[in-house]
Formats: sequence, structure tokens, C-alpha cells
Amino acid sequence: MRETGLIAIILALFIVMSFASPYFLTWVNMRAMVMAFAVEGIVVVGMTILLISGGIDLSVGSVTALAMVIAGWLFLNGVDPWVASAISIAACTGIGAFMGFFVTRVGLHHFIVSLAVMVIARGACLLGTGGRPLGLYTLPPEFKFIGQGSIGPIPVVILLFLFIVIGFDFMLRRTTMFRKVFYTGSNEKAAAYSGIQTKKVVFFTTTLCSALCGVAGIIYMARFGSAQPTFGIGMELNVIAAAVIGGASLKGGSGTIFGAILGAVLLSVVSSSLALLDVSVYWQDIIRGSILLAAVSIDHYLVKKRG
Amino acid sequence: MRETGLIAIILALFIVMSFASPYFLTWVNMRAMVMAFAVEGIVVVGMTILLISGGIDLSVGSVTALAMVIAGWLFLNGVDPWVASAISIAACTGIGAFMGFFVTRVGLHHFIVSLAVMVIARGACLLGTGGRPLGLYTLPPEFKFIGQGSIGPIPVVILLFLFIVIGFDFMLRRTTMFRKVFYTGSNEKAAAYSGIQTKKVVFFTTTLCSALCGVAGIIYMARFGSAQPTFGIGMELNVIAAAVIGGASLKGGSGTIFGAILGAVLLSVVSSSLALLDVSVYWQDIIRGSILLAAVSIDHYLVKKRG
Amino acid sequence: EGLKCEPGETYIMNVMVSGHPYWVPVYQGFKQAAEAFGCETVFSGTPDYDISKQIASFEQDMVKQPAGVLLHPMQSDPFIEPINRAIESGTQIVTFAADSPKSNRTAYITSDNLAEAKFAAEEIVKQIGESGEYAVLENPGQSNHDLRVTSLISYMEDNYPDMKLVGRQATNQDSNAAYRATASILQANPNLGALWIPEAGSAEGAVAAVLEAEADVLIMHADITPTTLEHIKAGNIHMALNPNQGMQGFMGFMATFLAAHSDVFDPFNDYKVSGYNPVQIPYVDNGFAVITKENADSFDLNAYMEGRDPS
Amino acid sequence: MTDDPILTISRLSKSFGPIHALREIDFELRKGEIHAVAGENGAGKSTLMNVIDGILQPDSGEILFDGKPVRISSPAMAQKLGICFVHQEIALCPDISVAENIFMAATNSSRSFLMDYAALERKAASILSELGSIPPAALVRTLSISQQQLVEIAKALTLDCRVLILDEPTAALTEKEAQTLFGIMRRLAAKGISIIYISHRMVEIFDNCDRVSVFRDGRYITTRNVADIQPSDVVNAMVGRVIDELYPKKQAEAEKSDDVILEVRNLCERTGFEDISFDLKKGEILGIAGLIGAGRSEIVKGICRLEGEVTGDVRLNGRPLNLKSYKDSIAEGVVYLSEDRKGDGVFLEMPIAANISALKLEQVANGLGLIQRSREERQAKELGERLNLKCGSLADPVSSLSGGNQQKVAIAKMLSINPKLIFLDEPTRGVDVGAKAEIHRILRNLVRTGVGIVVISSELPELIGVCDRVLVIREGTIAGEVSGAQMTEENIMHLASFGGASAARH
Ligand SMILES: Nc1ncnc2c1ncn2[C@@H]1O[C@H](COP(=O)(O)OP(=O)(O)OP(=O)(O)O)[C@@H](O)[C@H]1O
Ligand SMILES: Nc1ncnc2c1ncn2[C@@H]1O[C@H](COP(=O)(O)OP(=O)(O)OP(=O)(O)O)[C@@H](O)[C@H]1O
Ligand SMILES: [Mg+2]
Ligand SMILES: [Mg+2]
Repeated sequence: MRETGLIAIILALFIVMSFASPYFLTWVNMRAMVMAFAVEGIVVVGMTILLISGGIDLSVGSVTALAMVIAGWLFLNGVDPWVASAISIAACTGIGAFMGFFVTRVGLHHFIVSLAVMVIARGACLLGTGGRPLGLYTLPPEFKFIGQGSIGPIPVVILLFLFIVIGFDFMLRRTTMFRKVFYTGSNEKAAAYSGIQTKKVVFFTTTLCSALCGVAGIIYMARFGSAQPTFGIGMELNVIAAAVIGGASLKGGSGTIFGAILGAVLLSVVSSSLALLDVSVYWQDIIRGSILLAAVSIDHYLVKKRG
Repeated sequence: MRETGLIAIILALFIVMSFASPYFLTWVNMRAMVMAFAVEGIVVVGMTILLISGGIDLSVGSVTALAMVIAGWLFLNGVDPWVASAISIAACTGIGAFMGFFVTRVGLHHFIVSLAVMVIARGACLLGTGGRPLGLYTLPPEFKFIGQGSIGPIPVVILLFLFIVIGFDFMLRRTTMFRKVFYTGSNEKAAAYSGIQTKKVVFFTTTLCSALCGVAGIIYMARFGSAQPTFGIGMELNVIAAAVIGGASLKGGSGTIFGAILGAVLLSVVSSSLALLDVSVYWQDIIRGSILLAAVSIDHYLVKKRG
Repeated sequence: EGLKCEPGETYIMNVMVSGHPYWVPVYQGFKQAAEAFGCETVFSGTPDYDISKQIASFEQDMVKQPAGVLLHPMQSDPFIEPINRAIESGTQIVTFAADSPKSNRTAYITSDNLAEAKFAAEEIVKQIGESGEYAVLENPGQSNHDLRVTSLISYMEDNYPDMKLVGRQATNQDSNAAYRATASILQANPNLGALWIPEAGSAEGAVAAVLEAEADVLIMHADITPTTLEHIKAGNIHMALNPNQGMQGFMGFMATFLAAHSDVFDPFNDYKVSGYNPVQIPYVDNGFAVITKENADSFDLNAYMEGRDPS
Repeated sequence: MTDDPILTISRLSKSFGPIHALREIDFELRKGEIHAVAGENGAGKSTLMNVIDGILQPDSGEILFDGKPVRISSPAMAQKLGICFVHQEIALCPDISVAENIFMAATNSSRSFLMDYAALERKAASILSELGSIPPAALVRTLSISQQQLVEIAKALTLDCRVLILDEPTAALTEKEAQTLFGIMRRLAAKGISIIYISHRMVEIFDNCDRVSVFRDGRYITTRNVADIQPSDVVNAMVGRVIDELYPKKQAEAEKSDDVILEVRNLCERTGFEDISFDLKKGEILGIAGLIGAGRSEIVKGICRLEGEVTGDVRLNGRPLNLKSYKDSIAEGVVYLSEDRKGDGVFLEMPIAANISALKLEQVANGLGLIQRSREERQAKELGERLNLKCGSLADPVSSLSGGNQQKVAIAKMLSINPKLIFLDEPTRGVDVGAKAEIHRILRNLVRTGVGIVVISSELPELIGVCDRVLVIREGTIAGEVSGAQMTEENIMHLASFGGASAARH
């Protein structure tokens, strides 16, 4: 399995950390660590699929924020929160379709289209809120439940995350529909020659990624009970990094959701560990970056060695 | 020429703006507009060359900040500012070589290596300054001259910028050394099969990009008389966008410095114009993103039409 | 016995963007107060501008069961539940510089951004007269910066209707963006009299643009950096308003410490039956300093930190 | 075979900017026939096929399929009509398994939701077993070019097609695989499937096809029954003039020399080959033959230090050749023409002139290291003319050239540095008859001036026609050597398949 190296590295980190800090292997700490990346993990799923198809999306942070802002604004203006959420996810899907149009019809590169949309969506967040966070503590408890509730000991957020991750991982590995995503990303021309409508595929993955940002935004809103226009700045790099650490290629054609989530876990464990060990902030970034580089190098070495 | 469309779009913006605001076409405004992107333009040069060779660098913002911090710190510790600057540029070159090593020897992707270095360099900035900006007003006037002085009516910054841009544009078009950068980016395997040591080429372009960040950092330091550890956050997207708008391909093998600088001009003119027209901040991002998208689409259309 | 820490009794200060220099003097105040009571301190939080990460770091702080946390919540509502959970498990929470009013935190220490804005407005009017043009740079989305700008504008509208707001640009603490925006504002408004900037990063770029254009514009800004300090000394910046960070940390510790030692206090109210902490301090203003040419030398953070441990 | 046409094309035109790739073409394909299409490089053959497959849209003209006018807007649509296309340029997904590649179109049109990998691999294995041995689970990235070519063919065979287009499918295949393919073609034709077969090899056309259509400069020239004509008639129609001899005169007895240009001893590579020893003498063209995957390319790349970790002694003109990298090899004047022109032979998106100058930029630069555009263009122009390169402007990207012309660019690049020793791996892959003769003549002339030439080719007639001596490689070792009258297809095939021992028994 491509991911064995990554799993080994994460396990090694866990072992080191459980010696370094008595708090590390506690239930609370584990839950905090998973909660810290679970919602972003949903965006990682969308990004991974998009990367496999040969695209990239820099707008994920802004679009996630916009999802919160749209749903929050609608709710404050009297719309039922579930309806508001549905409208918001639909709007994000529309943004994805908008990007998909520019990529597949106009023929621009994903990078530049999503960069423009990143700026536009951030502007829309500011416009919708006047730059101030929307307080949504009046959200009904059954809605907040999706972000704050637990079923048994497991937070709903984590269940949603697992549901989406496992579902898409399965589909990506096994369904004919998602295999076309691989074909398109691996060699668009070859895919087109086999009758695959590659533009439709790219349009679909672009739209799906934004739609999943919408879902993530709604969960964030339920979790935080607010909508922050500045949410998710810089999220794109984190999300892409997770996918790439997990083996996705920026050239398209390869990647797995399982790997990408492991990438997200790795990044999150490192951040959490540094915080837990009270490492000086002035050293944190240096250590974080170095561990990232080391982990990727080791993983690369292991993958290459296995052939 | 590939750049004709872009020039036309910029000219159109100029014409519209000179009607919209009587202040637009003044010497002072033009100078301010050029000053606003001149130093970043030096980084754009490095990024364009790196993109042509098939690489990318997310660390440019941090490395530029680190250049300021290293030189500033040395200066505050009694080192002659010129010597401090030389050491700082050498250090940035070293960082580039470090990245080049991981890319060419370890075999990692530019994206992930430069992302890690972006984090590490930012951490180094924090460590070197304790997170506090360094005040460097005691820099000797002959040093500040490179950032604040003028020769005749032309600021030194602009002269330096033009010197670097024209120099590298010429070299990229004409020298055998830089031609190999195109070969490598166009088809690395074919380049290797032409006896080009592609790893050396990529190592060189990676190093050059960081070295130019070093130069830019020193000029910024002389210009602002301070070294800010948080300088240049998000700069990478701007810089890559400029290169891509100017026709550089993220797949490598194509791009021109002239085009990339036009891309930077376009982004800068749009920002300046929105400020000059006092457009509401809540609308600015939306307008800026939309103009970017429109400009790239029009340019793409014109290039395609010409064949 | 009395108001003294047990050995190992720890207080944590948790912030977002923990590398930001703003926290440095705050933490010094926090630490100095703690030392006076024999308490231990930890500086914690996330280096990122990311609420999920800050919540995770806050929850990780709780694993260590500190006596109290002085918290700068990146957003108010998302912290309600974590704060309440922390208090239930015996850790006292006080907020500073940003609040979570609907939570059960016992105190809130902050600068009065309205007071800063009002002071700045009065100073501008004093310097350039009751009718003139002024502009602002801003940083939409960051609440304290936002407040400094919007309340200055509405104060002007209410009290000095002849003051005309001619430029309003978002520069997001980026000196190069501020340079560009200021240059354009100066172009479009040759009669510009004053410029109000809610933070120091943008001020650095704005001064460069004003100096280059050789314009006669009064610059005022909030917060301070070594470079703007030098510009104040050189007369390029009229003055800066700097929140009293030391007091913020000092009072922040006091409020947290007192909440954790509330057993010394038996007030005349219902706290015993209702179960809340008796040491409730709804709002503390830590005040601000006005930095001018005359007193500038006292505001060199690097000089202040000489020989002190930042963490 | 009947006389009913399945596909009729009339007055069809297609231009790329100023280049008229097709001008008022007429073409008719009958049910169950194998119809060859011949023409020089750049005649418009691939363009016409791309139009039939819906990859390109014609500027004007009409296509009748089964008697009904159709507009084929995409490969998907072509598939629905039952048109299958094996492309001249290999287009496979490198990161995907062989089995998935083969069934990509089936997966696309499949109505089932889930993939059935086991069934895919099973079916792929059964198709591949007919063509050659390729593991269905392997990633395409790990295959050699010839193996990829087989996968490309397998892909088309899985489809339920009525018209099968094969655009130079045998260019990278050896005799054995080619014969298998012809067998399959005839079987399909007997079932009523119509086949368009494009090739520059006259023998193949005359052995296997029913009719042949000839194109020249984007124009339709003629269609004839193969039975009624001679190969030379086709060539004449293609070129518009008579080509007197396909292969130049071989080395004369008087030209034989004992001077050794290249001496290879005990060359080994851990995974690829072992104990390779041979000499290349002055004045001779040495051929290397073998089956697919025998290791011919690997040996030669090993000598040039392009790939692999090679041990053993190599001497050039008596001096030991201690190369560290291919760069050194070029500096010594030893160059390699790759069999994979798209993958590592040319820079597709760069100008033709810049491609040709890539091996030694110093030749077109002045003392300061500045490239002189005029010199670069002149070099490209001279070599282009020598090789009969058909192109618009030398500043156009190589991707705008026809396959054969791209190959000429790759050859021009090799010749640009006046090398001492050239290894050519499938040098005339996709090159038309006229140009091929020209290339052979150039090789012979180079040999006369003392340049060493080693040719790897899967086309046995070419090896036999051009070389003075042929080494046969089998599973990474030298199975034998033939020269003079011994150089027959049978002998070479036998050595390649069974090795030296059984050949001796022969
Ligand atoms: N994408 C393109 N852009 C510009 N010109 C093209 C393009 N594709 C083909 N051409 C031109 O069209 C003409 C016909 O090319 P085509 O590929 O059909 O030739 P061909 O007969 O298949 O040749 P070959 O035997 O070399 O494969 C050539 O002159 C070629 O340069
Ligand atoms: N990139 C690669 N990765 C893995 N195996 C390879 C690669 N390239 C070639 N091979 C394998 O190496 C063996 C020798 O290949 P080589 O290309 O030298 O053979 P060849 O005799 O030139 O045959 P042909 O080129 O006709 O396939 C083959 O089995 C091939 O599958
Ligand atoms: Mg062709
Ligand atoms: Mg071969």
C-alpha cells in the first residue's frame, strides 16, 4: 500500500509523543486533535479528487467562509437554518460550476480561475457581513447538534467526517464514475480518445470540491455558532499539502483519499504536539516545517525503496 | 508577440482610468504605481524563471522577510549594512540551494518543499526578532539611498528593478544557459536525452529565485527602514499570479519575464485604480477578482484567436 | 495561605497568531503579576490565524488542568462552549482584547477602542480644524481595528459634520498595500489633511507614501512599531495611540488569579445558591498611552525586552 | 468483402491556420475490406483519421456512414457509430494499470456502478495473451514503447467496432508481433469489419490489404486494388516521382577495414543485460535485432550512460571511454536517437529550430554564449532540407508537425553536432518511403566519412537492407550475429526467438 510509510511515520510520532507528554494519549486530547482537522478534512476530500483530475483550487478557504456567511445571513433574516444551509451549499456548488465553466469552456487554468474566485468570494464575505462576524447563537439546538452534539462519546462532526471520507474513498476506488477522474487526470487526451467527456469530468470535480467546501462551512457554522468573514485564510495551502503528503500528484492522475487524510492527520498531530509540549512559539514554525520536510522525505524514500 | 493582448488590456485600463480620474495620469501617481510593484517585481523575475523550469516556490514571501530580518539583525549587532546585506543574500541563496537539494536529490516536489521552507523561514523570522519588527532608521543614508533615493527624477528602486528585469529578460531570451531552462521545463526527459543536466538546471533556478528574494528583501529594508517578521504573507500567490497572467505555464517550458512583469503591472494598476476611485472596501475584492478573471479570459481569447 | 499560589499552580495565557509582537508586553505584565504571587505561567495558543487550531490548543491547555487561563478568543461564539466546559472542570477563564460575552468567563480586560477613536478624532480636529478632509486605512474583518475606524468615522459625522471622509482603503496590515493605497488617496485628494490608521504595519507604508509625495498630511495611528516610533521622533507621524498592553496582562492575571482564589471573598449576593464565581468583573479598561515626540523613548519594545525572557 | 461502402467521405477539407492539411479529399471504405492509406509524411493521413474519429472537425465536406450523412463531433460519438482508432502517437494513462487502460472506453460506457477489477484483469489477460506478454496489473508507466503500442492495439480490439483504424501500428513492433496483428486483422475483416490501415511499409500493404488509397500534400490521388498494382506504383503516386532504390549500396569489399570504432567488452547491467561484447568496425553499419523487450535499447542507452548502472569496458577509436553522464557522451560525439520521440526525443511545445539546436547550443551561439537566432534558423533550415522536413515555419512548435516529420526533427538534432558515433533506435519510425531512403543514404554517407553507426530496428527488411552486419539480442544477451548472405529474416527471427544453440542445429 502506498500509505504504509505515512502510517509508520504517524505511529512513530504517536509513540514519541506519548512518552514526551502524559497528556498526549488522553481521550480529551485525541478528541481535540481530531476535531481540529475533521471539518477541514471534508475539504481535503474535495481537493484530493480535484487534484486527481488534474485541477487545483485556491478558493477553498474563501468559499468555506462564504458558505457560513450565506447561511448565517439567511438565518438572521428569518430563513429556517436547514433551508438556509441547503441554499448556501447550492450557492457554493454554483461557485464551483462557475469555476468549472471558466476552466472547461473558456480554457483558463484552474490556478488563476480559483485565485480570482478566492478574492471574489472573500469580498462577498465582507460585503455580506460588513466585515463583522455574524453571531448565530440563536441557532436552534437541533441544528447546533450537527456541530456540537455527540452520539455516545463520539462527536457528530467526527461521524460526519468519517461518513464523507469513507464514502468518497470507496467511490474513488471502486466506481466507474470516479475512475474516469483518474483517467482524465492521468492523460486527458487518452481519456478523450476513449470517449470520456473529460471536460464534464473536470467540471464535475471542480464543482464537487466547492460543494464540499459548502458542507464544511455549514458544519463549521453549527460548530462555532457564528459566521466569520475572515475564516479560512490560508486554508488552501494546508489542504493541498495534506493531499500531496498523502501521495496525490499535482500533475493529476494519482492520489487517494485515505492518504490525503493521513496527510491531514500528520499535519494536525504535529501542530497539536508542539502546542501540548509548550514549545516556544518562536520555535514552533521551524520545528513544524522541519518535521513536514523530514516526514515527506522519509515517506518518499520508503515508497521508492519498495519500488 | 504573446504579450500583445495583455498590453492592449492594460492600455484599455489606462484609458478608462484617465477619464475616470484626473489624477491617474500624473507623474506622481505613475511613480507611486511603479514603486508599489517594483520590488515584488524582482521576485516575479525569479518565480518566472523557476516556473519555466517546471518548479514553483511558495516560500518567496517568508524568504523575502527573512532577508530583511537577517540583514537587519546583523546591522543592529554592529555589522556594516553592506556586509550584512551580502551575508543575507548569501543566506537566502543558501535556502534556495537547500530547497534545490530536496527537489533534485531527494526527489520531492517543489510545492511541498517550498511549503515547508515557507513555514521554517517564517519561524526563523520570528526567532530572529522575537516577533517584533526591527527598527532600522539608523541605517546610513548611503544605504537608505538604494531604497529611498532618486537619480534625477527616477527612484533608485525603479532603476534597480529595470536593471534586473531587462538583464534577466535578455538572458532568458538569448543565452544558452537560460535556454536550457526552457528545455528542462518543456520536457525534462528529452532535455536529459539532449545531454542537459536537468537537475543542475532545476537546482540553479530554485536557488536563483531565493537569491532574488534576498535582493528584494534588502531593497525593502532600505526602503522602509525596518525589518518586519510578518512581511510578505501571501506574496507567493500574487507573484505566481503575475507570472501566469503574463503567459507562464504552471507545467513549465513557457513564459517570459516581460509578460510576467505586465501581469504584475495589471494587478497593480487595478489595485491602485480602485484606491484612486475610492471604491468601497467591501466591493474592492469583488471587483478586483472579477477584473482579474475578465482580463485573463480576454487575453486567452486573443492569444487563441491569433493562433 | 491567603492570596498565594500553591507550588505548581499554573496560569496560561492563550492567544491566536502567537508570534505577533502585540502579545509580548501583555505576557510580560501577566508574568510579572504572577511572579508577585508565586505562580507559574505558560504562553500558549496557535501561531496560525485559525479558529479550529486555537480551540484545539485551548482544549489541550485544559488537559493540564491549569488554575486559570487568560484567553484572547479569536471569535466570541465558538468559544462559549469550550469556556463553559473549562470552568465546569475547575479552570477559571478571563478574556482579554476580545470577548466571549455569552460564556461564563468571569472578567474581560480590554482597550476601549471607542475611547481611542474619540481621542484620535478630537486630536485631528484640534490640529487641522473642524472642516477638512481626512482618510482612513482599515483592516476589515479584524474587530478591534474595525472598531477604531468605524467609531472614528461616526464620531466625526456626529460631532464635526464639516470633516469630510475622502478615502477609505483596506490594507490589511500590509505596508506595501498601504503604500499603494495612500499614494492613490494622496493623488485623488490634494487637500487631504489627516490620515487615521488603526494599526502600525499599514502606518509604515503610509508614511513612506506621504514622504515621497511631500504632502503635508497629519498621520495618526494606533499601536506602535520601532519604525513608526522613529517616524514619530522625526515628526513624520504626529502621534500614536498605544493600548496599555502591560496593564492588560497585569490586570488579566489579577482577574484570573482572583477568580481562582475566590474563596477569600464572600460578597453580599446570591453566588452560593446560583453557583457562579463571586469575583465577576464585567469590564476592565486597560487604558492607552499617547505616544509623541516627547515620550517616544519609553516605547521602544526592543529596549524594554532587553534582558527579559519573552516566554 | 462486399462493394457496399460503410464510410464515404467527399470533398472534405481541413486547415490548421495557413496549412491545408486536407484539400477536398474523397475516400471510400467498403464493408469488410482492409484498406491501406499511403502518403508521404504530412500528406494528411492522420488528420483525416482524426476527422473520422471526431477528434478534429472538418472545415467543409461530407461524411456518410452507412449511407447516412453524419457529423462526428467527438470520439465518444465515433465510438457509438462503431469507429475505433489506434493512434499513431501512443496515448495511454501512465499511472493506471494496463487492464484499466485497455477497458477505458468500456468503463466509460458501462452502466454498472462498481468496477470489477478481477474481471477486467481476466479479460485483459486473455486479449494480451494473443498479442504478447504484458502483465495486466502493471502500470503503463513501466512499459517499453513497443509494449505500450501493443496495449494501444489491445484497447481497440476490445471494442465492438465496425470500422477499425490503425495508424502506423507496426512502427514500433517487431516482425513477430506485426504478424500476429495481421492475423487478427484478417480475422476481423472476415467478420465484416472494415479496416483502415496506415503504413509506410509497402510489404505490409501488399501482403495484407485489399485496396490502397494514396494521398499527397493533403490531396486525394487515387485508390487501386492491391492485386492490380506494384509497390512502385504506390510509391510513385505518393511521391510524384520515381524512387529508384530504397536502400543504398552496401559496404564494398574494398571498404572493409579492421579499424575498430567502438569496442564493447563484458557490458553488464544488473536487471537488463549481461556479458555484451561486440565491435563496430570502420565503414560498416551495424544492426541490432531482437524481440520486444529483448534489451536492445537498454544496451545502447547503457553505453551512452543514459540509463542503468553499467559495468564493462567500452573503447572509442581505441581509447577507453569513461563516461559519467550522457553529457560526456555528447562531448565525445556519441549520441543516441530515442525510440520514444514524444517522451524523450523532442520538445513538443518548443520551436523546431530550438529542438534541432538543443544538443550543442554552443554551435549556434557566439563567443559570449548568446544564441544567434539567425544561425539557429540556418542550421535548422539546412538539416531540414537535407531530411526533406515538411513544415510551415521553423518557429512553429514541433507539435504542429506530422508524426514522420517530428521524427525527422529528432534525427536532425542528432546530425546537428556532426557526431562520431550514432546509435539510432528505430530511426525511421513513421518516416515515409522517400525520406527513409534519404535517411539511409545519409547514414551510408556518414559511415563513409568514418562515423560509426549502429541501428536498432524492429523492421527486419530495413535492418537487412541497410546494415552490413546484424547482432541479434535475446533476453539481454547476444544470441548471435549474421552478415552477408546469412542476413535473412528467417535467420534473424530464429536467433531472436530461440537463441544461438538451436540456430546452429538449423
Ligand atoms: N495541430 C496541428 N497544428 C498545425 N498543423 C498541423 C497540426 N496537425 C497536423 N498539422 C499539419 O497538417 C499536415 C498533415 O499532417 P498529418 O499528421 O495528417 O500527416 P500524416 O499524413 O499523418 O503524416 P505522417 O506520415 O508523418 O504521420 C502536416 O503538414 C502537419 O504539419
Ligand atoms: N521505464 C521502464 N521501467 C521498467 N521496465 C522497463 C522500462 N523500460 C523498459 N523496461 C523493460 O526493460 C526491458 C528491456 O527494454 P528495452 O526497451 O531495452 O527492450 P528493446 O529490446 O529495446 O525492446 P523494445 O524497445 O522493442 O520494447 C523490457 O522488458 C521492458 O519492459
Ligand atoms: Mg500521421
Ligand atoms: Mg527498444
